[in-house]
Amino acid sequence: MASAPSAQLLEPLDVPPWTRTPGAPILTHPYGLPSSFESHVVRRAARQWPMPGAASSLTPLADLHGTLTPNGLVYERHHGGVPDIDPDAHRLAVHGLVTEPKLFTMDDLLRLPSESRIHFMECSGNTASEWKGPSGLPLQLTHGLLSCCEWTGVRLSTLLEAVGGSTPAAPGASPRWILAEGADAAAMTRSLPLDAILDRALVVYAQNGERLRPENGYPLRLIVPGYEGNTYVKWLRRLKVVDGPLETREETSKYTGLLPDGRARQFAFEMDAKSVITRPSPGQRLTRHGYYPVVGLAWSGRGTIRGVEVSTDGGINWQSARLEAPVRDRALTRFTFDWTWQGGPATLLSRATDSTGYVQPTREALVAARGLNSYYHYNGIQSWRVGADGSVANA
Amino acid sequence: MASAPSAQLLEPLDVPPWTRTPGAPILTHPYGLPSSFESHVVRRAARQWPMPGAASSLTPLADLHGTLTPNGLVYERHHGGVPDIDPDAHRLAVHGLVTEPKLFTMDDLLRLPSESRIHFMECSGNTASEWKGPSGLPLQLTHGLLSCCEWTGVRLSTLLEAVGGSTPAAPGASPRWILAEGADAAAMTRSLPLDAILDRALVVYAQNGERLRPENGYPLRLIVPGYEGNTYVKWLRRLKVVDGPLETREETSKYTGLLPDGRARQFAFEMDAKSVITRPSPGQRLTRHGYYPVVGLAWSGRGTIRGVEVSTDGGINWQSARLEAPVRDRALTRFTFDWTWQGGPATLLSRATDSTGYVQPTREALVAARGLNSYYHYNGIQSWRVGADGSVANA
Amino acid sequence: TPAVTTQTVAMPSTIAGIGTPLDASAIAAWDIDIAPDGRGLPPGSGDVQTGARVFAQKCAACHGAQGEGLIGDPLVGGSGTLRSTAPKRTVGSYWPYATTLFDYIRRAMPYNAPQSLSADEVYAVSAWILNRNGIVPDDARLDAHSLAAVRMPNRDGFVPDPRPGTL
Amino acid sequence: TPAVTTQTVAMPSTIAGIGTPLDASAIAAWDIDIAPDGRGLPPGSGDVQTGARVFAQKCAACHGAQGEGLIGDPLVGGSGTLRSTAPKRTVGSYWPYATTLFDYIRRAMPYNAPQSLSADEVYAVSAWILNRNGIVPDDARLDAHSLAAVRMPNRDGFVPDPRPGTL
Ligand code: HEC
Ligand code: HEC
Ligand SMILES: [Ca+2]
Ligand SMILES: [Ca+2]
Ligand SMILES: [Ca+2]
Ligand SMILES: [Ca+2]
Ligand SMILES: [Ca+2]
Ligand SMILES: [Ca+2]
Ligand SMILES: [Co+2]
Ligand SMILES: [Co+2]
Repeated sequence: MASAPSAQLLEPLDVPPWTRTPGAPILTHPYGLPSSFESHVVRRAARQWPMPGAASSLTPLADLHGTLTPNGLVYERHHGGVPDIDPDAHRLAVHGLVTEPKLFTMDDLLRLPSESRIHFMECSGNTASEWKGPSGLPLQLTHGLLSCCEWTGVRLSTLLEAVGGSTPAAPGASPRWILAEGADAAAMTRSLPLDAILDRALVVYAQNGERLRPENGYPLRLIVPGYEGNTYVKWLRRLKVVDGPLETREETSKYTGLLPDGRARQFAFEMDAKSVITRPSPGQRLTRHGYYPVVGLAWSGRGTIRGVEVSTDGGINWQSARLEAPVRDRALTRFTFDWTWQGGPATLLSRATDSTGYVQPTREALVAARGLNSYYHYNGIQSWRVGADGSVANA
Repeated sequence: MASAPSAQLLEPLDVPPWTRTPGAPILTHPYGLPSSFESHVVRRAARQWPMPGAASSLTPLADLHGTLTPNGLVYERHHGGVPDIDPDAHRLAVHGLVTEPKLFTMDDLLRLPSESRIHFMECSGNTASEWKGPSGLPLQLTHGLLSCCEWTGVRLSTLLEAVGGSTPAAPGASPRWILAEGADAAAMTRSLPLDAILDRALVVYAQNGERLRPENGYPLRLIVPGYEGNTYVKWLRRLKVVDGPLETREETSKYTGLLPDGRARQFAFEMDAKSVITRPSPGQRLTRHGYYPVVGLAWSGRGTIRGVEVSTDGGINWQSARLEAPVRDRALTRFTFDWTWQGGPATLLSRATDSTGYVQPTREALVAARGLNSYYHYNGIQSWRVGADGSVANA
Repeated sequence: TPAVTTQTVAMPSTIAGIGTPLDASAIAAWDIDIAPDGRGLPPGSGDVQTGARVFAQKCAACHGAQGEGLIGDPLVGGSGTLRSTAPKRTVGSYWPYATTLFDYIRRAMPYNAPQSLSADEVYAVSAWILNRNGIVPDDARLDAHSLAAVRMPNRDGFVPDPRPGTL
Repeated sequence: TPAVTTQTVAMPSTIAGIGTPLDASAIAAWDIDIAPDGRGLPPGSGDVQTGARVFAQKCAACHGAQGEGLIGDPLVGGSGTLRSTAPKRTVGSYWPYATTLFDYIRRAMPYNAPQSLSADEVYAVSAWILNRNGIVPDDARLDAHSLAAVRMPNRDGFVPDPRPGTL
């Protein structure tokens, strides 16, 4: 959005140097890489992490298009660094309250019936920067703990079937949970309600067509579509059916939402509907008056996106944006709103509604309900300020 | 498919070194890369090319999962090497028989309404190795001129609208064609029938969420879903509406199919329905008797895949495979057939039927219709031989 | 033309044969989770004094000499702050179960050498952290029984997710 | 709740303002396509003799001294082979239009320096290739008019795609 009008640059048209000389041969990169002109499109950290193995990096959403995130740009969140796992030595144990506990090699898992699904993944800490008001940060740092991929693997229910199913619970016993554990140096663990996720969760070995990347769980990862990203346990080595949550560190010390009365919400798994305008967004600049598409992303952990409205006057008037088909379950959905910039200041907002009828709330409503210290699950309407000079800011 | 049974390897389970030591920090790769254990999953060339800028490399289909091809593994076909184009200096001219000829910068194109669609792309030279019978080659080299991506860009019809549309044709005049030209050192050109592609073709700037890769046309490429890959003109600099095909070198000397009578089919754009088993495939090995999923890909340039049948006895008996949902228009579709390997020799075949009712033919039928020298558009049923030792061969 | 069979998953009964049966002894080294009622706690024990030595040696570099936090989280303090505008969530002020402390230290700490402590060391360092937070007395010695019996100050501080239906 | 508006493309009329109008002179350097009837051929001319010199200097290294092919395609020969089991497709035996030859050489050859030849050189080297294939006489000089008038031996050798409906 920032180059000079074309007319100044190249008229009459020249034959450029890259037409006059042969380019690079095939297999210059047997595994390809982006153009050097795209070197600014990389993951970034929001701050200097004191311990960079227990840290996160974010997806450059403002530079992405469509609905998928290339594997090289999928956000990172690690608690003990990225292990370099030999897939031939990796094992998945499925045990606990099951009929026949088993150990699976990667080859075993590849022999089980698989499926592929496109789903977003969002850290529940995403956009926590905005709880106390506009942070001034650009989109990558406010909303970049968000990615969307095609995941391929084995349904959790299939795996359970391969171990003969859960053992029958005593009448009146509490519903089963399942503990997922990673093989990383944090041996990451989360407890999940088994019945709620059995048909939806996948144990995946591939992402966007190829095997998982190391920083995204190679060789094996759990995904729980719609749930907070921390439950997508990476480097998965163990699934244990249990009779209640294990109250692990990640589900007590972290990933709980402190309320003003000092109590905290626990097991708040699902990601509520949310949306954000990706173009124009902070750091970009409008260069001429006239038509601009206002483009963004919307998603919900509870189903599909039913609609997105956009306001260009700070929330006084709202109009429907176009949603790009297909609108997928628990996946990023692109919206576009046709806008004519007259050259004055403007405040751009987007508001998503999902298939359950839930409407993305304002920051004020979230703060009224949860106070200022609940950190996780911030999904407030985001506003970008367009200046009369075409600059865009998170202000 | 080749490791030793897990029981020999790791029982009782040890805590592996990667759990006992912290892993790599975030942003070890700001733009991520596959695990070193996946270093065999790369593009490869089928032969030594005398001029490696006028050559092709192929997608490692046997190692892929789901329906998408990661950008780093999308097949390459170049005729003048891969240019390194500065997107700020790149222009698209749309001219010829249009009301208002125009030049577009990349910024201009990003302001036009966009859409994203998942489509396969296949070189019509794909699988030409099998015209004369089983080549002995592995899947990557027989079928690897095939990839499938989410493409984002501007519909051809939108671009034409931005130049005021085609000028009206005289009554009785022949239908319009459009010439697409690249900015590479081959200044690649193809003529395409305008009405047939107007609503389907996209001028794309992004692929799988990010900007196109240099070897796939950065910064701009035409895609014509369902048509042979050569028409997906890369490094697109010019679209010219014309009154008939230009009879360029690529549509006369190449991409024409020589028949036994010495005549040749021209403008055979559409890719017929085709399928192939990706697992097990040559070079892999079955290691135990029992259940194996027979997994593959099916696609058609004329619509969706309606069904895939699999035979394990060389074509005597056929049974329906499961298709994985969603089955997308002109996109790769995964199929799975549940097979129990008894340990004897077997011959595995797959046969696709598309939404037009077209059934993938045998090699014999293709040869009977077109002889042995038409080279392009080979879509015969492929067979893989499984030996009693579990080896798999293209024989 | 063939029949159309589009389904997301159909289960061949033969998958029952995939995977290797696993007995409890084979998985012992991995089976380290601990339930909030103490199930899974190993034999062994440790006291506050020993814990102080372990902590000084293996934890203080990252968490501070008194557990006040450095490049690792603060582990001590924050009592009474949860309702304030600057709440301080620590093991002492926030964590509902002592079993979580044992489990997490055993699996993930010290950060630079996870799963390197003996059960006795984990009991001891847990005892020291709880003592610094005023939860167990100076002469406490923790084992499977006594650690499971510790009642954490914020034990009743958690409520279920009220969504959907309310913000 | 908002109205549902799911459509693939809706066209704001304002897109008419996007892009810079382009006149024919501005695009001249790119507008190099040539129609099979000769439209687009530039002024200039070249004869077989001159073409032989250009070819020897700028083409033979890749296509062979006689155009027989090396690391570049053979450009000569193959006449009468199209019906055989070993057909040889060249400019002479296969290409339906001489305009294609001019267009392709001008845009893409020599491979190592595309778009470096003058129009006269392209006419000349085209004349030489056609002459070696027995299509134009030794004393031929080609220009926009005479090149467009060349009738290639395989001019009627192409048929439309009969698919779908037949293999
Ligand atoms: C090399 C640095 C380092 C050392 C040594 C270390 N820690 Fe930690 N500790 C960390 C980091 C970093 C975290 C946060 C990890 C994350 O982000 O998940 C942490 C987290 C913790 C937590 C969880 C805190 C919370 O509020 O969730 C506890 C408890 C803990 N450490 C105890 C210990 C003990 C006990 C030792 C010694 C036996 C120890 N640590 C040694 C760096 C260290
Ligand atoms: C450095 C090597 C090189 C040089 C020099 C070269 N060519 Fe080529 N030529 C090639 C290659 C390689 C191809 C095939 C390109 C492709 O794959 O698309 C080719 C293709 C051709 C073709 C198309 C052949 C066909 O059957 O489709 C013609 C005609 C041609 N060259 C003419 C020329 C002329 C005339 C010159 C000199 C003015 C020349 N070439 C110089 C390498 C060269
Ligand atoms: Ca291996
Ligand atoms: Ca998270
Ligand atoms: Ca730039
Ligand atoms: Ca092709
Ligand atoms: Ca246990
Ligand atoms: Ca012209
Ligand atoms: Co950019
Ligand atoms: Co592999």
